[in-house]
Order: sequence, then structure tokens, then C-alpha cells
Amino acid sequence: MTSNNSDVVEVALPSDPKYLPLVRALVEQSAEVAGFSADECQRIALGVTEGITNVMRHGYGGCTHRRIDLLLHAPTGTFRIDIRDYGRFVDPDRIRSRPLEAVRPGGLGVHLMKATMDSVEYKRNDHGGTTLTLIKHMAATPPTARPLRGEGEGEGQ
Amino acid sequence: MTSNNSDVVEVALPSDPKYLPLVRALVEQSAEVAGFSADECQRIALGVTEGITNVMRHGYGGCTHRRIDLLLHAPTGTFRIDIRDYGRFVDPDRIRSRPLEAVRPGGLGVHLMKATMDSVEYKRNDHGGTTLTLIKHMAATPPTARPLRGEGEGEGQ
Amino acid sequence: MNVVREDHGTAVLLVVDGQVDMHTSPELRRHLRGALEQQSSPLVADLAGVSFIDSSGLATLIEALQGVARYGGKLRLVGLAPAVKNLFQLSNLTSIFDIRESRAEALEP
Amino acid sequence: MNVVREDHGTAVLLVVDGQVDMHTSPELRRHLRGALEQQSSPLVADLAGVSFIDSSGLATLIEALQGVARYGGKLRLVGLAPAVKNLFQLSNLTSIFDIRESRAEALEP
Ligand SMILES: Nc1ncnc2c1ncn2[C@@H]1O[C@H](COP(=O)(O)OP(=O)(O)O)[C@@H](O)[C@H]1O
Ligand SMILES: Nc1ncnc2c1ncn2[C@@H]1O[C@H](COP(=O)(O)OP(=O)(O)O)[C@@H](O)[C@H]1O
Repeated sequence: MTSNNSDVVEVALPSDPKYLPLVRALVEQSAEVAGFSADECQRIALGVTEGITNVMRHGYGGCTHRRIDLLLHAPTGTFRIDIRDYGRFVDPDRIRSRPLEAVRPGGLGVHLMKATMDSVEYKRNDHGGTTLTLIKHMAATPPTARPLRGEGEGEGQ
Repeated sequence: MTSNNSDVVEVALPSDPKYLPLVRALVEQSAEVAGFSADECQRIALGVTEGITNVMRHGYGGCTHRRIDLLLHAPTGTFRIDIRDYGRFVDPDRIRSRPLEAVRPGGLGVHLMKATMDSVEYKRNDHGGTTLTLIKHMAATPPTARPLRGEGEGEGQ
Repeated sequence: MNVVREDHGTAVLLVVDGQVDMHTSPELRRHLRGALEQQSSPLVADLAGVSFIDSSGLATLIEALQGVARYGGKLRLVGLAPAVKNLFQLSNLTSIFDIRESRAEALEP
Repeated sequence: MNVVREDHGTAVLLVVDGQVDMHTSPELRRHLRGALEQQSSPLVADLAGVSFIDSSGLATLIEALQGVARYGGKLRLVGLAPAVKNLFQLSNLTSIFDIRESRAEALEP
């Protein structure tokens, strides 16, 4: 590929937590290019930090020299990031946020990811690892505002 | 490659000037990880901006959807970036800074790149394009302080 | 991230600056543990200089909260910027932590 | 980058904020050209809010300098942060530009 028509920025980095501020700078800048406010950019950076931290901690067991790929796609009004690891595929059912009532350290990451992003999705990737896709839409166009065509009112009901 | 032992962050981005602030954020953060001061990080970001701007303007003739690769390598005390394009190879002799006495718009980029970095080198790459390598060492360990072994004092002289 | 410790009698103030994440929270934890070992109370964390904090930072603070409870001490937070306060809200933690408005108030016995 | 224009009689003040690079310098050029067409003098650029400027920003300012010279006008710069001043030095431009210390001084006839 020698052309890049798609407004995608690709990044490959070592799984070392020292790169987390760099990732946030990158994410905040791309979200800004897409038109998000400074506040929204910060929240998106938090969601992405949680996703990458989980790969470093659980996916790679704290090993700091594995590879993580980020695909940042930020057309106007939307921000999407794919976080690709080269570990093993994790059953999404095993990744769940704990009930917030139990106050204990840990177990807040997935909850914060879901609170800051509109969509959080885990998929097996071509390298045997997991790709986590996080999507955020701009407040002006809430993704849930559109009724799903035919649902609840169709012939079957 | 599923491991990344080498402290290298790889980035592929479209040749659109709207990504320049993102590149600077990335460069400043990696230089900071390598231990450079905020001032030095800013100067490095200027040098890199000039190098990438030249690829966008001269290498790709202003076309905004070609691909540019950045390889950021920042072990403690040094910052190195390779800026790889997929254009054609440019004869380094044709890339020269103009004399500063002639006050005219343009022609300052190469001068600023050389003023902010310790080393500026153009090489043909495997894709037929040009790779520009910029290196900056931390002030504490000037690269010119070490005498080259055997030079000027060896048997042959 | 940077942590500066100030001792005020049995009270200890930790002034935290910068970004708290998986990379830096171990250092914050070290400072908090040091104060916990001395059974400091109140143990105050001033977060006014914190520009970013994630779940690993929150986990570190929850640990400290459980730590002071063990000897009947108090942990107080102060200087939360709007984004940080928002994070505590998202995590349902505003009622669990003792969040104060000023350093002086947070350092009271 | 953001540019706000203020008219003070024949004097025009352009207050520039943000980052000036290949992406944003065309907009700065548009504002400068607008003032040049009206033969504004002095034409003052306040760069106090500029956190970054590169060679394309400098080229835009040099163009404006040549533009005012054509009608015998004056271009003045004010509010240069240390890093920006350093860039002008690196580029051998401090003696070519009329750099002032305050907005009021820069706006004098
Ligand atoms: N990338 C991952 N690979 C494997 N397991 C994961 C991954 N992300 C999350 N998990 C699992 O989901 C649980 C909940 O994650 P999270 O809410 O971030 O809390 P924490 O990381 O503090 O335990 C984790 O404890 C872990 O068991
Ligand atoms: N990547 C490149 N590809 C082709 N030519 C280049 C490239 N970079 C620089 N040059 C040549 O070197 C000259 C000097 O570059 P520079 O000092 O940056 O000034 P400017 O870009 O303002 O002309 C350019 O005018 C151009 O002819």
C-alpha cells in the first residue's frame, strides 16, 4: 500500500506502559481532527487507555516488549480505534465489568471503557489475538436516536 | 513480527497536513520518554515538522492521500526518526538550504531541520522513495566530544 | 507523574502532579504505603496537578482507603479538577471517598 | 490556529492563536493579504497565543513584510514567546522584522 485514502493512522508500539502518554496524545489529537471538543477528547483518551492497559496487563501478562497495533480512524464526527494484539483470543464473556457496589481495587477498566465509548467490541483477529474496537460518535449525532426499522412494530407482533 | 523489543514506535499516516499536530504530539511525547527537556522536545518537533512538510510539499507535490511512515526510536538520551516516503528518490544534492542573507519566503525548512537536529540524512529506500533520518542527542552527551580512535595520530600519518 | 510528601504532625499531605496510569500508579502506591505504614491520619492526596487518572489510579486510591480503615485512620482527597471529579462520578466513587474543597480543610484532624 | 482581526484606524491588529504550519498558514496568509489590500499600516501581528510556528509560518510573514514595503507601510510583530523568538534567531530574521514589546507600542503610527 503506497496510498492512504482512508483517513487512517496506523501505529505499532511495544506493550510498555511508558508509551501510554504517547498513545493519549495521539488519540486526543486524532479526536480533535475529527471535531471532538477538548472534554470529549479527554474522555476518549481515557477509554482507549483502559483498553490498552488491559492488553498490557491481561493479554500480555505485563510483558513490555510485545507488539500492539492501533488503527485510528477519525472522519468528521466519529472516532474509531482498533486495538490489535498478538496474544490469544479472549472469550468476550470472560471480560466483564464487576458490580460497582463492591468497592475494591481493580475491575473498573471495562466499566470505564463502556462509560466513555459508544461501542466496545472484541473480535478474534488474523494473528490469533484479539482486536478490541472502540467507537465514539459526536454528541450532535447520537447513534441511538434512530429507531431500528421494523423492530417492535413488524408483522410478527 | 509479534514482538517489539526495540523501543520503536511505527506510524503510517496519510500525507495530509491536518495530521501535523498529531505528529508533533507523538514526537514530543517520544522525546520526553527518552528524557529530553520540554524545550528540546519542542525543537525536535520543529525539525520533524520541516522534514515531513517537505515530503508532503515536494515529495508528493501536495497530494494529501499518499502514505508516509514514521519510525520513532527513542532510547534514553537519543531521539531518532526515520521519515519514509513512497515517492521517488531525491538526489540529496538537490535538497539544500538557501543562504539566509537573501530574505525571501520559502527555503528555510532544510536550514531549520539542520539547526534543530544533530544529523540529517537522505537515503533511497526499498520502496523506491526516500527515507529521511533525523537524529538528536541529549545535550549532556555531545556526539562530537569523543575523538575518533586512531584518526590523525595513527601509523599512516 | 510526580509526588511530593509534606508532613504536618500525624497528618501527611501527598501532592500529586501529572498523569496517573498503569505506568505511574506503582509510584503513587509506594508513597501511599509509606504513609499507611506510619498510620498517618488524615492522609491527604492533593490531586490539583493531576491532568489524567485512569482505573489503575482509582484502584490505588481504593487500596489506600482500605489501608487507613485498618487502623481507623482517614483518607481525604482535595483539588479534583472537573474531569477527575467526573471520573469519580462515572465510577460511583464520590460517596465512598471523603472529597474536600481546600487543603486546609482536608488537613484538619 | 485561529486569527482575530481588530481595526484601529488605518492600523490593523491580527491576534494569532495556536499552531502555524503548512496546514494553517494559508489561513494566516488570507488574513494578512486582506490587510495588505487595504494598505493597512501599521499591520501588527500579535503572536502571544502561538504555541508553534514553522518555516511555512515564517514564509507567510516574510511575504507580508514584502507586501507592506510595496506601499511604504509597516509590519510589526509582538508577543513572541521564547521558543518563537528563538526560531526567528535560528532563521536570522530578528533584525529583518520590527519586533515590539507591547501591543500598544506596536500599534503606534
Ligand atoms: N485483553 C484482555 N485479555 C484477557 N482478559 C482480559 C482482558 N481485558 C480484560 N480482561 C479480563 O476482564 C477483567 C475485567 O477487566 P477490568 O474491568 O479492566 O478490570 P481489571 O483489569 O482491573 O481487573 C479482568 O480482570 C480480566 O480478567
Ligand atoms: N522531500 C523532498 N523531495 C524533493 N525535493 C525536496 C524535498 N525536500 C526539499 N526539497 C527541495 O529542497 C528545497 C529546499 O527545501 P526547504 O529548505 O525546505 O525550502 P522550501 O520547502 O520552502 O522550498 C526545496 O525547495 C525543494 O526543491
